[in-house]
Amino acid sequence: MENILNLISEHREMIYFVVLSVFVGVEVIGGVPTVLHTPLMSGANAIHGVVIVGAIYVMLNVDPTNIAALILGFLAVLLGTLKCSGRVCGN
Amino acid sequence: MENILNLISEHREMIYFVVLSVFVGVEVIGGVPTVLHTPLMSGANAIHGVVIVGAIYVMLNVDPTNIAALILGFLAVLLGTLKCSGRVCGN
Amino acid sequence: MKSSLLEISYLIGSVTFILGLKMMGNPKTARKGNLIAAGGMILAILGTIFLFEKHDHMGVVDTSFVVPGMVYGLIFGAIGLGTVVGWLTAKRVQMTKMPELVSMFNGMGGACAALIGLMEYQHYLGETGALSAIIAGMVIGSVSFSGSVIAYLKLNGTMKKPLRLPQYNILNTVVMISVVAFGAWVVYASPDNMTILYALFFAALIYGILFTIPIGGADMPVVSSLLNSFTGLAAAFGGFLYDNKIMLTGGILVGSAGTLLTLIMCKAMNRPLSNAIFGAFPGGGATAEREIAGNIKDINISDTAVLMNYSKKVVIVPGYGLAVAQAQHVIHELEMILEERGVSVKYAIHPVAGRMPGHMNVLLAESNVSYDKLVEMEDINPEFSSTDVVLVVGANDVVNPAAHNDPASPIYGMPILDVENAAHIIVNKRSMSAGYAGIENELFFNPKTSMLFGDAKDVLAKLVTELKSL
Amino acid sequence: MKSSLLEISYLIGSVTFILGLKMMGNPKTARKGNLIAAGGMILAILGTIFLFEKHDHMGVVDTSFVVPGMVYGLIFGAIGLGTVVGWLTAKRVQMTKMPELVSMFNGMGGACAALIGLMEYQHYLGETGALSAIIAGMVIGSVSFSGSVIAYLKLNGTMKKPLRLPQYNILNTVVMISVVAFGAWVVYASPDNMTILYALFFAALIYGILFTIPIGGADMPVVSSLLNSFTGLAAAFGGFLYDNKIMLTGGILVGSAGTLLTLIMCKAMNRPLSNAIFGAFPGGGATAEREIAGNIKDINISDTAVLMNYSKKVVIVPGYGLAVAQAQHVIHELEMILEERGVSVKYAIHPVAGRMPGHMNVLLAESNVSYDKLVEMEDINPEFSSTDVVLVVGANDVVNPAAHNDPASPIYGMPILDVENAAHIIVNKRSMSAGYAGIENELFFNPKTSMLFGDAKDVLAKLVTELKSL
Ligand SMILES: NC(=O)c1ccc[n+]([C@@H]2O[C@H](COP(=O)([O-])OP(=O)(O)OC[C@H]3O[C@@H](n4cnc5c(N)ncnc54)[C@H](OP(=O)(O)O)[C@@H]3O)[C@@H](O)[C@H]2O)c1
Ligand SMILES: NC(=O)c1ccc[n+]([C@@H]2O[C@H](COP(=O)([O-])OP(=O)(O)OC[C@H]3O[C@@H](n4cnc5c(N)ncnc54)[C@H](OP(=O)(O)O)[C@@H]3O)[C@@H](O)[C@H]2O)c1
Repeated sequence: MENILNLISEHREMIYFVVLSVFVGVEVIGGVPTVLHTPLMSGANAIHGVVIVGAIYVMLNVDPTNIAALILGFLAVLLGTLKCSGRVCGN
Repeated sequence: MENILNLISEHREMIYFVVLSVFVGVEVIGGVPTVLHTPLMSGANAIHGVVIVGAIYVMLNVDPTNIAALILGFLAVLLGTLKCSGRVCGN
Repeated sequence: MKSSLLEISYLIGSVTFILGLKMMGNPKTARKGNLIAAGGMILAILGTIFLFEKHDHMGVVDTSFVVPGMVYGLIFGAIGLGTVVGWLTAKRVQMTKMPELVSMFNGMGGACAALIGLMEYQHYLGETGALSAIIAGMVIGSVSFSGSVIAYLKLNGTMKKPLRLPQYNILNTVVMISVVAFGAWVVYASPDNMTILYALFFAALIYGILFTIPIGGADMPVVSSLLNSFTGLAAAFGGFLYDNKIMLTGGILVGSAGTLLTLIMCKAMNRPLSNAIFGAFPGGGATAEREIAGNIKDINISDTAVLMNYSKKVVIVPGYGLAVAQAQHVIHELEMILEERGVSVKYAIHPVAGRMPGHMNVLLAESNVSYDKLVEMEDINPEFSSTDVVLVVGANDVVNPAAHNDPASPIYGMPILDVENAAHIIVNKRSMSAGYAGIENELFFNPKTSMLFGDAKDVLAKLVTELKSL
Repeated sequence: MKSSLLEISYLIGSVTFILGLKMMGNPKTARKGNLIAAGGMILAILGTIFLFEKHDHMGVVDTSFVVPGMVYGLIFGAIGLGTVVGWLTAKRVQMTKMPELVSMFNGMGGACAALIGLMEYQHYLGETGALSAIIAGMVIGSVSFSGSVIAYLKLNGTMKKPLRLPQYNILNTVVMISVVAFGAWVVYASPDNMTILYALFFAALIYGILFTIPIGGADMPVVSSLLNSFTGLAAAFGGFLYDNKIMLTGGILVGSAGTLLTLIMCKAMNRPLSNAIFGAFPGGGATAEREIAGNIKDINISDTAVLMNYSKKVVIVPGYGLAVAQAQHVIHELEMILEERGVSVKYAIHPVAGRMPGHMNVLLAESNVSYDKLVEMEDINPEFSSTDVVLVVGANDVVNPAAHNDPASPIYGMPILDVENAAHIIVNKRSMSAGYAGIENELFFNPKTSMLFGDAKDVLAKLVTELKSL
């Protein structure tokens, strides 16, 4: 019990951050008329691709002698970009 | 320039916090039909009184030999409560 | 352990604030939302009192620190006293005085923030960041306090006319600059000079007065709302200072929502915020654009009572005059008597009736008129043709047919309530003078219209007495 | 310095995401909102590449660390390749194939998250918190990847029928439990056992397949949207791991907004989420409730062309069949030809036409039909009486008069498009079979109605050719 409490208060910044972001996400969508939801989500291309930032970050930290990691990282960045660009251009 | 940059990145948690809260506040109000805005704000009694938490906090930290501070603190808590309770009951 | 619990209570409190605010946006859930937010508030207050732990500068709990019982006594005393006084005031005061009361209570919040600033100042000497937060909170709190006092006096009627001080703009600018100057001086140059601190405090109070004094009564709601969001901001600065998350969320929520609201109100009134704060009314000087030919017809109280008593359907059109006369309670009484007699009564709510969005809704809700009886413009307009009597109480522009007929009129194109379609129209106002837009109203010259002159509250009260005796 | 700049670029990026998402909610600002969000994204990517600084465990910058040029080369290579391939694919592929493409690209995002998890795992051995975040991101990414591949195959038509595996529920539960078990095992018991990690990866992939395989084509949008918000969640876990704020905001925004959206879609379809995911169609087995007396009348392409060519006003009613046939482009062509000939053409958009809210809006917007031509139900209904020809394309329930006339009908009470008021009604569908609600449609037996049988795309294409030759 005490463990959990401490965990919560240690990560409180993060928890507030998550709670507030969830509210923002829900409120932004909630205010939009129903018929526009689908265009909205299919339009949120760029935001969907945010995982690419993580892929790049991992790539920058990679051990350059580890070929397997390099290949995986390359693939990750490639796939992330594909997702982003394919959707942005495609729309 | 560098000072400002450092200040920003030092307080980034706080800045995100403020930015997200502002969005939440604006979005929550923004979604409400105009005619209900006045009832809404005159109804937000409890939230308006949040300053009382600060007054209590100050009071708890006060030096108990400092009579002036004690009186000011007493007044602060009193006024804060007045604001809160007057509005909640009054509505 | 304790401080973890405190953090969690703050987290819960913050979430209740957001949820509560959201629920207040819908009349059905408003009461529940208010309760939820109040619950969160109480949780946060109790948490602050009972889970308090003093931390030293390294964040380690200072176990040797014990809050003296006397301090607890003072806190509980203040809370108890504040609750009782607040409750009694709110209950004893006429409901019709609520606006000024709310404004007074707002002022209390501001004063509270200012006092916190004064007390805490000395403990943070040397920490420029913290000092800035304290000073900002104190200044905003003081402005909000003195401004609210003036707002109170104005809403109260003690201070009647918007006061135009000579050289107002210069005076205003000078005070504003001195607030900023004193503030910067005290933070950056001589933090230990208490004289400057008091000077700053004083200048901020003056600024609050100057800020509010030239504003007309009709614009007061905007100013109240603005001062309200100021108090929120002051609380947020406090939250910043103590790293207190609930003051931050609560303060920012109130601050940002209130600011948005103020802007929306100004927009609904069709004037920029700066104009509402610095300027006079745009329509103030306007005069009637065209002469209206025709005669007006008077009606007396007893004829009105008879007419209404024997109708099937009455629609009441409330307007700004109803609010001025604070006649919302007696109109509810009238409605109940008529309903008892089998007359169907509805209220026709024009979106801009009164002086702020939702003005009529708030007003009538205050006197417990049921929410279903308030019908919005689009829904009531088709019903006028089947209405026997329309009773227009202190409304003018919102029933002015010039909006349909006269392309030269300043209100041309505004949707109005089509009361002309009813069988009888009774208009209550004090004189033939114009409304907000400053133009004449052809409706009053309509053969179907009868004028019932007098102050809305008086007239309606007499009408109620008359009806009871029928 | 560098990392301050990076933080600021992330802050700006996060704000653009929120603003962009907000603007996308309005058709007028949607394109701009997308550009703003994309701008923030590019800023964040460039910031990550050029402002990177390695920090050691105490947060001190490790100045000796230089990213080898080869790594930069690989990153730029991957970005370049990805952009070109993504762009080409999106351009070359028929617009009508967008849904499956979007789903494919979603899968890429999931795969990306899964790969990050696989790569990072070994660097965080021993840190239980970080490992949990990695594993959660990896599992969600994998489910989203394999699920999206199945969704792609279904939307694509390769996998036609919803597949009902024997003992599906048991299988599903077993796989779900093993995912959780492997996950817990790998994090808490033997973090250095790579075999279990791969087993987990594999189980998650299988779960994604199982999750998607029984879902019918019409429910695919819901699943796509759900998988989409999964990818968002995976990104958010990454943000948690690296304390990377933009991944957190972006991921949570997409995750929370997407989840809400999924729920709204399910509600609009009148089925709980669990039902869309596990169940069959509610209306699937329904049959016509009453026999409809009367004859149907055929019409051929050339008569239709002549009729439309010489009308003044044509209203097109698009429905699910239009989407199935992917006929949104040719209908736009038809519209343009008619407009050239001086015929006024509008689209009547029923709120639940198609299989998800806004289905018709998205579809027609895709083929660049102007937004003003799309008229909502309430606004178009009064116009049918002045319409010469209504062309119903693959719509059925939304024009079924039983909603007005037959209290026994399952759709009784639903507002419909009152096409019966038009002078001529032409209905295009492939056969006489029923629509989503599984009921017969009296409209087809109306003397004013003519049936134009055939696949929407074929028929419309022929109609266009015919019209051109007139
Ligand atoms: N709701 C909003 O958001 C908003 C905001 C800003 C401005 N406005 C503007 O305000 C106007 C609202 O129209 P409205 O019809 O409600 O008000 P109005 O046009 O201003 O008319 C109010 C009438 O009430 C009468 N009156 C004043 N005190 C009275 C009393 N004690 N007893 C009886 N009658 C009294 C006045 O006539 P006598 O002096 O002859 O009694 C006046 O003609 C519109 O022009 C609107 O654009 C609205
Ligand atoms: N929009 C939403 O939010 C939503 C969500 C869930 C459910 N729904 C439900 O979906 C229905 C929507 O009504 P609707 O009128 O759009 O669709 P519908 O009632 O399902 O009718 C679609 C018609 O299109 C025809 N069709 C199918 N493929 C075709 C093709 N290739 N070419 C030409 N015609 C084709 C079918 O007849 P043939 O087989 O004879 O060609 C079918 O009768 C409503 O019942 C609604 O409640 C809507």
